[in-house]
Amino acid sequence: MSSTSGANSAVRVTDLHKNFGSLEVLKGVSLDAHDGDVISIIGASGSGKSTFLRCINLLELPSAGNIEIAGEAIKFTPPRNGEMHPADKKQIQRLRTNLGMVFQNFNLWGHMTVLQNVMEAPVHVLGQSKAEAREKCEAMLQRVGLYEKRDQYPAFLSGGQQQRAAIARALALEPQAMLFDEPTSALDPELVGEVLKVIQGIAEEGRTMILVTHEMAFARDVSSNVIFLHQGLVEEEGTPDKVFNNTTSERCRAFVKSVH
Amino acid sequence: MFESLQLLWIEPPGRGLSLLSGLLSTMQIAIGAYALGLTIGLLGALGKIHGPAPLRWLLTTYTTLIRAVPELVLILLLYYAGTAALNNGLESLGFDPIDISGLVAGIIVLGFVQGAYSTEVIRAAMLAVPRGQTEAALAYGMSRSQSIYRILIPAMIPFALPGLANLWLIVTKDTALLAVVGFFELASATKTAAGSTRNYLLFYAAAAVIYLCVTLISNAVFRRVEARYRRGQAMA
Amino acid sequence: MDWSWLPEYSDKLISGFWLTIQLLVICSTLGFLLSVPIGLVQVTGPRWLAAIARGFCTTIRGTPLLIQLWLIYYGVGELFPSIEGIRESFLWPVLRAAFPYAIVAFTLSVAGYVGEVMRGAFAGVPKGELEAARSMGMSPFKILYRIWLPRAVQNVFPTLAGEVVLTLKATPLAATITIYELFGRSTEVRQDTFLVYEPLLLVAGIYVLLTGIIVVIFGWLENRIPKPSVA
Amino acid sequence: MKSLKALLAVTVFAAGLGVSAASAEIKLGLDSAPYPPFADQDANGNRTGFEIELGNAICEAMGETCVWTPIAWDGIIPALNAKKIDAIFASMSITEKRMKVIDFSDKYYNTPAAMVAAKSASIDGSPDSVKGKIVAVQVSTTHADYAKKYFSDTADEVKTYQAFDEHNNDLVAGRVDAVVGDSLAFADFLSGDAGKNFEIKAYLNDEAVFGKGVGVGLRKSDGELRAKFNAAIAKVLEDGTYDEIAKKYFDFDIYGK
Repeated sequence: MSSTSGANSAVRVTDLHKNFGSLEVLKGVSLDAHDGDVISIIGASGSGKSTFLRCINLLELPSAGNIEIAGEAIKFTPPRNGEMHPADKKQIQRLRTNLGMVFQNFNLWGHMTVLQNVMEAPVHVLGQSKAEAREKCEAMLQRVGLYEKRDQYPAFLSGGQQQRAAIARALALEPQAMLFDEPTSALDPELVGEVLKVIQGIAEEGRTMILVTHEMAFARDVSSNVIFLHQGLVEEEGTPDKVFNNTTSERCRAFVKSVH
Repeated sequence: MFESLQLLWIEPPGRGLSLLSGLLSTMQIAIGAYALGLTIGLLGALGKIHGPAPLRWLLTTYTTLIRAVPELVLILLLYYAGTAALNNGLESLGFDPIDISGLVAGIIVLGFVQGAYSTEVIRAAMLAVPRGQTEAALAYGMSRSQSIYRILIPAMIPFALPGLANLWLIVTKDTALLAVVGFFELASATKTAAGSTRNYLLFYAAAAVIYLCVTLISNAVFRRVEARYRRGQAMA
Repeated sequence: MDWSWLPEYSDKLISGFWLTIQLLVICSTLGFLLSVPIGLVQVTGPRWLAAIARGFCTTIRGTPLLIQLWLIYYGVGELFPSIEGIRESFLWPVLRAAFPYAIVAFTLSVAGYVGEVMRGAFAGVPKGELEAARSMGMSPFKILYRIWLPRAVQNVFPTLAGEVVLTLKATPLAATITIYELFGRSTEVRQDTFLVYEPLLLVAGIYVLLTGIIVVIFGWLENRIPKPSVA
Repeated sequence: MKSLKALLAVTVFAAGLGVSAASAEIKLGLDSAPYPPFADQDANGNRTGFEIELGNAICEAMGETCVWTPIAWDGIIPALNAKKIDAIFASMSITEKRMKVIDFSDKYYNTPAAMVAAKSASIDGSPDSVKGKIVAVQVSTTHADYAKKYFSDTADEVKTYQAFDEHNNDLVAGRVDAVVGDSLAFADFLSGDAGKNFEIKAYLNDEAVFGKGVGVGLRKSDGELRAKFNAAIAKVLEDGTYDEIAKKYFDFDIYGK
């Protein structure tokens, strides 16, 4: 996988396989995200793109393959029931703090206010003091435009506001890379824009991002690289220009056309 | 009529004091049994959701059997069997048998029964918490126990509260069954007072009023607690 | 474990078993019949009647059944000697027996709990369905027993099964007012033989079995009625 | 989470509250229902009655501290064998049947059983006189055994009650026609307002059923405690303590033959 910056590798996945029972969802997918890369993963639903993203921080357990986060390989025990289990739970917890995950359904914690949501991991995972965390998290909320809503509970926010809060929550970890799992698919169309604007802002400041998305125009604008997954395999990859305009893959062309 | 009402007064010959100390025992037993039941329920629910198969099987047997047998029968069984088994166990391990006061025996017996119901209430509440809530916690590097402790349990409370409130009302009323075994609490204090003074109607009616007050006060408290825990939820 | 007493006491236990079944069937049935008006008036009745029904449910649900039972049996029993001529009346054989008091106490209890369930059930039937019935010229009573009640029961059927189990589990309390149902008979065995666990374990097993049977019967009935619409 | 910690704390605290290593105290089990004049509770909740005072005196004579522990009557023998109590001090007659499962001290009183019915009733204690009537007894008593032995064929029903005061109440309420119980326990009831229309119809005798008087019920394994009780009973009889207490309650010799 080529890289534009040539910097250190933030996330490197090699030959990842994932089976659900007899169903083979990922048949050997690789990815190498260097610092500053913005990689979009596109593909039809069922192509395995969300599963791939969730395997990176082990929310799904892969069946085979290697994963390196910030240059450190995740240690696995030999596969059991078709799943590789992490050998060292502490390692996983530590490495996960390098990855800021943003979910399709926001997954904000309903029993906490927005600010409490954002402060939760810095205080209770990274062990920062509350005062220190609060200052940073309030700044983070400023940035996504939700400072005024910091003491609200998530249920009283619009979908777009919730997702922006969730992005602030992920950023608060100061992760090496951000993972976005279809961050706008659960939103009403009129709310998509505000969330994409925030994501674009993060991309522009040079943060490494891996993004699973249906927003083709957005992917074309912000990505350094695009991966097109088809039935658990990388069908096409490269610069946005290559994938969207000059692909040699018939399937990729058809997909891009169909969603436009 | 007024003469017999005097029997409810605190000062002798009124039996009010005895009823009040019975109420105190009832509340102690109820609070203890409720707390024990919640503890069992919390662990039981986690065991039922995350535990290994033999544990799940064991817990299912526990909740099914307890909920199918009349409380009165359970109380007798546990009262005789539970404490005897405990002391036999201690003796066989070379420890001295321990004294279990009526209060503690009552708490253990009712708590064990409550635990079965709590397990089901809390389990259902935990299952009602969207998976994404704990997933997000794991994604940010929380340990499994941290995600349970900081996210799952607080998030499940609003779902569990109505059921748990109901269990509290049940346990306060179930303490009355202990009177059949001869425990000292409100119902047996009432029975003694009624028998000694031969004023059954008066004393049982008085006891009913006291229990009703406990229920009404509890309802009011739970409504406030529920409102507090529901502040994170948008009104439908 | 010593089970040698079983043959000697089996007749008594069987008669106790039937008494338990009688208590259960009579009180569940009467209690349910009573719960219908109690639930209904809370939804549609005049305010004062609704208040009475609500007060009744709160009182029943807020006090221990054991206290209700003792209040009704011993408390009311205390009133009788003061009533002139009651012992000569034709009602006396009924009034002096314990069984009717148990029936009254358990029936009121069932009515209180199920009344609350039925209130929710009646309120849960979509207004439109009742309007449709009214638009076809059905009388209020006909609407009640052709549309409203069946729809209400359909929605809370599993809850009703639960209430029957709760009633079964309450029947042992009758033993405290000299009614020798199943549990009372086991108590008798315990006192005669000084055995602690065996008679209790036996009846516990029988109650588990009965609970299972109730669950199966209601499950079967539930499958025979059409599924309630998803709200 | 604070509330979870609080919950655990409450549980641990509650568990710690009453669990302590078994102490040297002797736990005397008595019927949780009142049984005057032998055991009752006044309005202050203090235990009163002949047996309470006698029990305290006997404990003092043994040089032991005793704690009264109320138990439902029908569970009192299992409670003794389950070590919830150490001795039954609750007007329990020494009978062959009970001797199979527990031991007894020497007797500390003996009063005859009696049958009580309405003054107007033609009941005389004979099986024939209760034909078609309902006879009430307290559960697991010698009186219940007597009623079953003599009346179960002729009486309409032999009803068993959990507590002594309950069958008296039902006698007054007219739900039962006659009651078999201890003659002295009846005295209190008959002298009161509720019992004014009732009287003792007959004293009942059958040593095979009633045994040789009332003794302290003890575990079969507790021979040592039994010897201590026997010595203490002998001592209070000898030094006049027994008579002093008995005089407060009775105007005749309750110790009996």
